[in-house]
Amino acid sequence: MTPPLEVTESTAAAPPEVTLAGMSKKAIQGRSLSQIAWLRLKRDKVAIAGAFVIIALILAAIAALVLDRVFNVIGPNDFHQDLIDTEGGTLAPKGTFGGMSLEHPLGIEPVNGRDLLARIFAGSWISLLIAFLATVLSVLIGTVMGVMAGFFGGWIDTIISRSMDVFLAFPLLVFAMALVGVMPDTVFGLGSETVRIGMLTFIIGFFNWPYIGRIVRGQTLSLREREFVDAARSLGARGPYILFRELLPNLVAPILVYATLLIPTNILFESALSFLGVGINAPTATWGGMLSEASRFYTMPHFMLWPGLAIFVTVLAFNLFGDGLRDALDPRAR
Amino acid sequence: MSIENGDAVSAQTETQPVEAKRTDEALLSVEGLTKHFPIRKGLLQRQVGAVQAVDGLTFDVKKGETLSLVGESGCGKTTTGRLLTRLLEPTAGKVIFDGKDISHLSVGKMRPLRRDIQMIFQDPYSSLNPRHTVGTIVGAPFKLQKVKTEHGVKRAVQDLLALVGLSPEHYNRYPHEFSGGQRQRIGIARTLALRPKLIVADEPVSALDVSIQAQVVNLLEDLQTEFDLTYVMIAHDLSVVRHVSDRVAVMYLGKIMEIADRTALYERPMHPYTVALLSAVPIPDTSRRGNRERIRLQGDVPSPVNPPSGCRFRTRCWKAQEICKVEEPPLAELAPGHRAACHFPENTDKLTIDPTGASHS
Amino acid sequence: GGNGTDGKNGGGGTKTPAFNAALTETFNPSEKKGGIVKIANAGTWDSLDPGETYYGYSWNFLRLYGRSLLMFKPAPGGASNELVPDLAESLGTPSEGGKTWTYKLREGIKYEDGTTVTSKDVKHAVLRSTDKETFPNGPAYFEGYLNLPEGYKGPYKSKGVDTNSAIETPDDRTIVFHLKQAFGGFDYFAHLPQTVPVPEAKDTGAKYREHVISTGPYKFDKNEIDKQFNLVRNPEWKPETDPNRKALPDGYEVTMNVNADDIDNRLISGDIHIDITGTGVQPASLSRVLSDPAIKANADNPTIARLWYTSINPTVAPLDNKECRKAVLYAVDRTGYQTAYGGTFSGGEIATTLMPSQIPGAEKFDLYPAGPDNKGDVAKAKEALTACGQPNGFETNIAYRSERPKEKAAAESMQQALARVGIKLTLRPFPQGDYFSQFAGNPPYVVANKLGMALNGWGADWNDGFGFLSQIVDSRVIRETGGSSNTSVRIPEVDKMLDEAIGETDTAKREKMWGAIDKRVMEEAVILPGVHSKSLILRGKGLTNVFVSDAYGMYDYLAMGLE
Amino acid sequence: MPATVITYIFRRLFAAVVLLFIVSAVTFSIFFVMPKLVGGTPETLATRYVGRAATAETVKITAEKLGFYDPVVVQYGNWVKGVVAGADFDYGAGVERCPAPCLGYSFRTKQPVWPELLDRAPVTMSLAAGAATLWLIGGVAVGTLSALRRGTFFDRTAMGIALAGVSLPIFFTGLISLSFFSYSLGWAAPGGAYTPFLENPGEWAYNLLLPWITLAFLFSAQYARQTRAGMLDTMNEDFIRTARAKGLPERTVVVKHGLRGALTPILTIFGLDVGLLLGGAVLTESAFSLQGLGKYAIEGITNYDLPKVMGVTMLAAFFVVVASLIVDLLYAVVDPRVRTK
Amino acid sequence: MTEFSEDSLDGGAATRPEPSTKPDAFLEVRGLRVHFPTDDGVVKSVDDLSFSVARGKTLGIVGESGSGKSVTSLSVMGLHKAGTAKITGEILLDGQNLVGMGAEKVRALRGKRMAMIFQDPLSAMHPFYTVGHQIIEAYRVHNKVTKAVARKHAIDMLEKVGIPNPKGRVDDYPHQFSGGMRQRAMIAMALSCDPELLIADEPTTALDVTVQAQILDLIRDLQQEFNSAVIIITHDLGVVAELADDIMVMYAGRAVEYSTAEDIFNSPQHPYTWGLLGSMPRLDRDRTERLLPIPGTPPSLINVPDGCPFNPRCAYANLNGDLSMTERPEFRDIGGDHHIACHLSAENRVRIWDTEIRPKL
Ligand SMILES: Nc1ncnc2c1ncn2[C@@H]1O[C@H](COP(=O)(O)OP(=O)(O)OP(=O)(O)O)[C@@H](O)[C@H]1O
Ligand SMILES: Nc1ncnc2c1ncn2[C@@H]1O[C@H](COP(=O)(O)OP(=O)(O)OP(=O)(O)O)[C@@H](O)[C@H]1O
Ligand SMILES: [Mg+2]
Ligand SMILES: [Mg+2]
Ligand code: NI
Repeated sequence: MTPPLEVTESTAAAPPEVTLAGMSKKAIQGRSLSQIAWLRLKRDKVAIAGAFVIIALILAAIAALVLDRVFNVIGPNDFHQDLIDTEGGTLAPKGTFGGMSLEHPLGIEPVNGRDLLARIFAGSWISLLIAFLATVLSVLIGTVMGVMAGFFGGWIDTIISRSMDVFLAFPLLVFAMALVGVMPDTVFGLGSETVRIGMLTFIIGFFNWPYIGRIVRGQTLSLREREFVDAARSLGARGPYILFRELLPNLVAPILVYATLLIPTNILFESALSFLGVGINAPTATWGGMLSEASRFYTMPHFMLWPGLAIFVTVLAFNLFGDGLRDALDPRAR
Repeated sequence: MSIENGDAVSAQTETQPVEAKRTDEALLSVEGLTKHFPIRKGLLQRQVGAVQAVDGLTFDVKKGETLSLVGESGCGKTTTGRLLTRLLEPTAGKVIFDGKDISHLSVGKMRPLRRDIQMIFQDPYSSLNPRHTVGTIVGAPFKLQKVKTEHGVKRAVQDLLALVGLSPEHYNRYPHEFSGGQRQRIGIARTLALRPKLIVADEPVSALDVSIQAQVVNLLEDLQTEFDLTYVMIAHDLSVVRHVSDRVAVMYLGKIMEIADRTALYERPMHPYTVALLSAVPIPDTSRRGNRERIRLQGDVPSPVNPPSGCRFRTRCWKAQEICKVEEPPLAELAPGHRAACHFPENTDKLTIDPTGASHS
Repeated sequence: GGNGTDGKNGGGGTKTPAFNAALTETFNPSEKKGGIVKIANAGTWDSLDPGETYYGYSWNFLRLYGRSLLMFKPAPGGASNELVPDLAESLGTPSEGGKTWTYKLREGIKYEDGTTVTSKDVKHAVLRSTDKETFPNGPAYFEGYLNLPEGYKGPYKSKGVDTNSAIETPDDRTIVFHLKQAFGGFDYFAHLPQTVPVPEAKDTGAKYREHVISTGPYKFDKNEIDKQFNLVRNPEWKPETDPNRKALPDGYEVTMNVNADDIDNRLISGDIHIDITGTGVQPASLSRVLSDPAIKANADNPTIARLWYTSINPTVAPLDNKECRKAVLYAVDRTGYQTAYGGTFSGGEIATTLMPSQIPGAEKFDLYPAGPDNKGDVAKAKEALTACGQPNGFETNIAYRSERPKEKAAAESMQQALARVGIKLTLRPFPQGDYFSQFAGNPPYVVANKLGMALNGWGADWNDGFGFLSQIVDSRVIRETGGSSNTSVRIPEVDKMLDEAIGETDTAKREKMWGAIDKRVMEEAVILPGVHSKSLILRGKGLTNVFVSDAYGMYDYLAMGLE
Repeated sequence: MPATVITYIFRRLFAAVVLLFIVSAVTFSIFFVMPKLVGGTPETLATRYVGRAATAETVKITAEKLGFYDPVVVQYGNWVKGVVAGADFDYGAGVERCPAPCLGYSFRTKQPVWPELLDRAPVTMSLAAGAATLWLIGGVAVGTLSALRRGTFFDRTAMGIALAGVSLPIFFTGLISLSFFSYSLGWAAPGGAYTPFLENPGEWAYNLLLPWITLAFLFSAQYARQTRAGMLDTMNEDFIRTARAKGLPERTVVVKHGLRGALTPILTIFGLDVGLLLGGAVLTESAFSLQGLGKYAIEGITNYDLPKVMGVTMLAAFFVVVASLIVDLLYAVVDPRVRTK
Repeated sequence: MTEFSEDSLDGGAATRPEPSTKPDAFLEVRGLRVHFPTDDGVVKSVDDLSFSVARGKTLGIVGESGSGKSVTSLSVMGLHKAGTAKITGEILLDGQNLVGMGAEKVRALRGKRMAMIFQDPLSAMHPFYTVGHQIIEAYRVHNKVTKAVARKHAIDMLEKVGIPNPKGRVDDYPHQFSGGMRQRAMIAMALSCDPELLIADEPTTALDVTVQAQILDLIRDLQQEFNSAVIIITHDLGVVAELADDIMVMYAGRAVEYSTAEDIFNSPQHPYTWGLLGSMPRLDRDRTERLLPIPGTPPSLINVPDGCPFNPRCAYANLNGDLSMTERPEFRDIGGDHHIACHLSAENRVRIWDTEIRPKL
């Protein structure tokens, strides 16, 4: 019998279709798509800068928690009313630029004189935590719904798609406000802050899922038509195998990208809710809440500048990173 | 070499009556196979029509032979392939594999049979999951069918890779690192893992360059010999089909127009459609330019949603007459082992005409 | 500025702008007629219907288009607390020891459509206001005190029911009120807008607010509810029937739902004349007003008969122990509290008693001195805590209305101050709509959720001990289903003292009794008084006859004219 | 053809009605079922709508009048009945007919909701229309230029600004710009200023200029990004190569062939955005104190004025539905493949 | 309408001069290099390519996928995006060098003097404009005529390319046309300004054989009518055999063999051409046992192998010592206007072709 091999060794070492500069082509065994994406991402300076800011933020948020609890630095809720102009009655910080000083680098709040820097830091973890958790929730619901709709099709698809329409037709913010207003404040003996965070997470996360759901559904629909799904079926694979082993790994990239881009949206959503007065309870600092308070003192713009900047930088960092990630995972998308 | 076996089978074909084979030798036997895709509309998803993708196919595939399905785009080749592998459930008709009617088997009942029927896909890019390593892809059949291998799955996969001409080191690589031809080999390795009896190959080489195409065609032939495989080969390139098949079925708009032994079909095509198809194939020979007798079909294939009445080919057939409109010609055996569905078949006088229009060299 | 050299003029007053120039005197007195006064409201009226409205500024303003039996005198400062006859010829004549009150209407008073006002219209107006299905928001004094037939549901539902047991109209100008029990202060009831006559034929129930039939010098022209309305002169109003109103401007233009900060800016720029709610400038404008002498010279800083306080709930352990409550009172930072509400100018004066000084009978005392700087007496608080058996402090919750930044700030301040003695407060905001009904004012909820404290505020309907105290210290107004303003005062002795005071017809004696009640409640340490409210209000450019009415705690809207 | 279009529209409208039903039911249950779960009773609900001096009796009759003793389903049924068939409102001295679509009467002001919505809608519409025009023009222009000059300084700067724009909360930009341009510099109208268009178009535009620009900045950032991405995709299409191969001038290629293709997906987003915005630009309206539908919704929520909230939610959902219907119809106009399928 | 040039009908294979100095060449490409600098390195898509086409003649370019066929044609049309491609060499269109010519000037030539049809007619036509509109547009850029005149012309063109009922179909959108009709419409659009050079880049790859035959006939007929120079790009040797006068075989961005069609099919001289011929099953010959594929896959254009780019896949590379591995073979004339780039000696080539290759085909 003739050996079925008409292939010489040169075929075996055929160059990968995706080649990268400076990479020896044979050096890496089995470079997966994610590894390639990572290599691409590493070269995207802006995205990496975004990632660094995000990491710094997370560290700062953790530091804020630890410092607040462990070390006795200026607390985010400590009053400094001695620095407030109470005699003149204006209740503005004494001194220029909102009471900026070495001790209070970003100045202090009017009325009670709380340190803005400390509050910005303290606010970071709430913002990030809620945004992260809400994103996780949206992604979970969105993925499950999207995959179900896309994979099963038929009436399941119809129902899920219609319910996504319903969600999209709701004036979300109004709805979220209404919900926050009527939701109980304490549940299962949990403290009000925990409940509040949970509730905000739920509301933000719950209302954002249709967006990711649509994307996942679309992706699933197109993946479902790929022949490798048929290949698996022709090998006798069951539904769950196809779903989890064949489809999901391919959905990870778009989901990841969308999640990174959803986080900034959720940060904005949380701050919007706080701004509208339905966020986390006082005195816990949140950026949106600080902005909302600052809006009452618009004559002292420095007061709204810092939380506004904090939101901006965070959101920007996530957006930059998300953009970079998308480009890295799907270089064609841009 | 490999082809003797096939020739032997086709030689048999010519000497034995069809009925006899159907009972004892057919590995796969298809009767009145039909698939209509419903077209639904509106809120209530009412069915307003159907794409008659495949309409009443009847044929047998004998053990060890290669049967090819050819036809223009949209004539239902892929659908047939998917029906045979039961990726689709037929609307009507029967698929009998190895004596067992699998037409309406449930997914669970079908699972053990999947070892015996495998499929090679057309698109080497979409048929491999980009997130899986070659090892995972080729190992999937073992996993899915819970097959124990002697030296472990990895070893088995590496053997398969070697078999299809890939290096066993490729085990941990991802599909995107391979060229189209190599991917197709990976797909073939996966197909072979369970040592199937029947392989349905849906345009296995259409997406490949000529040079690679030849490699894969040779590989498929070699494997057929080695493992005693039976192929149902779907293709539209008539030259390739002639090279690989023992018997050929020509499809048009969901129906078989003509089915015959390779030589018979290429040398004495009976159905006008087959004649036209053959004469449309460009020949890489400049000397034949101009002196080749061509039959040029006019227009396009009608929609399978409402195919023409009577003979489906009549709208483009130069021989069509009133009867073709009214009466559907049966797929009749006009010569031993040679069936055609035409009211006015060609080459019935057994005159040998070179379909390429040139004198025989 | 303005160079106001004319000095004093006519009724006394100044033309020189100065801080608090309109507090006790008329600023810029003038008799000049004409002009349109432009008014802005950051929110909306509760109702323009005299039978239902319950906002102070609305009562103040309503006198422009409606005449009740009596009214507060349009005069600067304390003089405004005097009730003077308006629709009636004189103050009420009590009989049966204060159980029956008789008023006689002036002659020649007509509606805007020219028909004459009769006592029947006043009766109808009062009766309709008791229909709480139609007018759920209005004051409920009349149905509480009038001797109405059992099950009476107002003139719409109980048509044809004989109501003479409550109100009699022996002739077209006489109206006699019959009470269930003696009530010495009935004249205060008679001043309520609910006695502004409503012609039965023109009464459209809940829709009457869209077009109130005027008896005053102005009538409605265009009225878009919650958006804007205009008042124009009412030709049927005759100055000779009305000694109290000058009716100087030609009309009023009122816009609602204007951004509050914007109102301040427009007031300063002269775009509008009056911020009608009279609650003072926004925090953002505070520094601008106080640091710019020119602007400050056009501002007044009146005290309002309102107390911002914190209820300390004796139903929630360990605050059921008086010593623990005392600890709270000692520990609180009063300046901080004051600052939270807006500081000395726009917040108010630090309160140590319930009743503000405007209320006759109010006494000044301080049972829980907070140290020299008013920042709390930590030592005393700790002492009290020890006495209470909680030397290391305790944990409890404090409720406030989430929509109110000042209450939030006060709660935060309390949290900081009490932390000094180990009392750990958790802030619990609640939506104001349900604040009393479901949360802070709902006793079972308070207990179940350990709402040890709740921020609260109270302003009297009118400056009198009854008006101020009855709703916040009477334990009998507490409903187990929630909804009352009193959330913490449950002292049987106080209830008794209240009953005695109400029955007392001797004004001087009565006023003394209110003071005693105040003290008794403070002794129990169930209320932590915060501030007696003040507001920093701006005089619009070009207004004449501007003065603060103590009765309303804001500018009097009746006397103003335009230059 | 028109017949199928009409049936299509009817089908869509029917779907829209179903959708609106669901939206209303959910909103309704949020206001009635949720409070009950937290322990609310008809009386506590009613306490929201009575004055501070209300007696228990008053609370009871109010609860009765507002129908809080009925099961939620009945209450919802009544509401739906009102919308479909109109309702009667007892205003004490008589009964008034509230014709369909009767979205009920405000619990608080006793005013019918529908006319109030009609009254508020122009503000929001003005806001949306102006901002949408600005952002569509600005965003698409910048996006297109960026795509054509991919990688240049202009592209980088524009996309940088766009990314910044996407990352800025509207209430922040709104407040800052208000504080700066209006209060400090006095160039723009103060918050809350609104003049109806018909009254004085100049003033209308002047008053809305700042909200328009702020809102448009946020959106145009997004649209610039979308347009750029779309343009880059489209300019890689085969048909662009064909257009060039025909020798068309580059401008024609870009505008007629490129933009035309790239803008279709933008249409979808645009429709949804405008639809959502028409239902009330909650944040913008509250940052600029505009008395539009968004503010109305907030008022409704803070006052627990359910009919208001229901009304505005319905209207908002309606706008979204109509916008998406219009987008779909427009699609058929723009894309012949949809039309002639 | 049709321009006849005096040199249209002569110029047989025998008297063919150097490709780079052909006097009657309408298009002459000399030393064309198209390089794409990318993140991964410079893609040398076309490297030192020279060819020419005369009016009335057809040049076929064949080669595997990625060999630089399309890049070449796009360079001629000036369709590479400014900045992305580095183009050097000369492209002489009727004597004018297009390389380095102003973009606007090239644009004016595009569509008018040279036109192109593409592989996938569906995606190559704008989905939002009617077929007529797109033809009218093409006509009106270069001809100052009214819309009505242009429309008339469009209908004429559609008629000429064999669209039935052109008056009715002119207002249809591309998606309403079948694949074959779309390609006809594309051709109509390309020919609307009587271009002197027509480049057809895989015009039939997406089509069925029957339709392909129609289109090839159409191109041939139209060329005769318009007397234009035609370049037909394909990887199907059959297609070029039908149409081309000359054939250039490309490999890895270079020409490896260039001669008349007859020579290419009858006495091919380059191992790669042999490989292509051997890979193809042919209908006009007896069925072979086995195809003779080229082993391996085409090289990456970033790292083109040293020496002869084909050496890793060439069975005869070792016949010259390591010459094939080290030295790039020159593209030279081996007589009879037959050019190849190969180190094999003449006798070796003849021997191998005659003894090893030809008998197996
Ligand atoms: N899932 C489906 N739903 C509806 N119609 C379908 C479906 N699958 C195939 N068809 C239709 O059935 C007909 C036959 O399709 P099929 O894919 O079998 O053709 P084919 O011969 O394989 O064509 P090609 O050569 O293009 O692959 C076509 O008209 C196709 O549009
Ligand atoms: N814009 C570009 N940037 C980088 N590389 C390119 C670009 N365009 C083409 N190439 C590369 O140039 C090489 C030649 O491509 P070309 O499209 O000419 O091949 P082809 O011969 O037409 O192949 P096919 O038969 O598949 O159409 C390919 O490797 C391709 O990847
Ligand atoms: Mg197929
Ligand atoms: Mg190509
Ligand atoms: Ni063999």
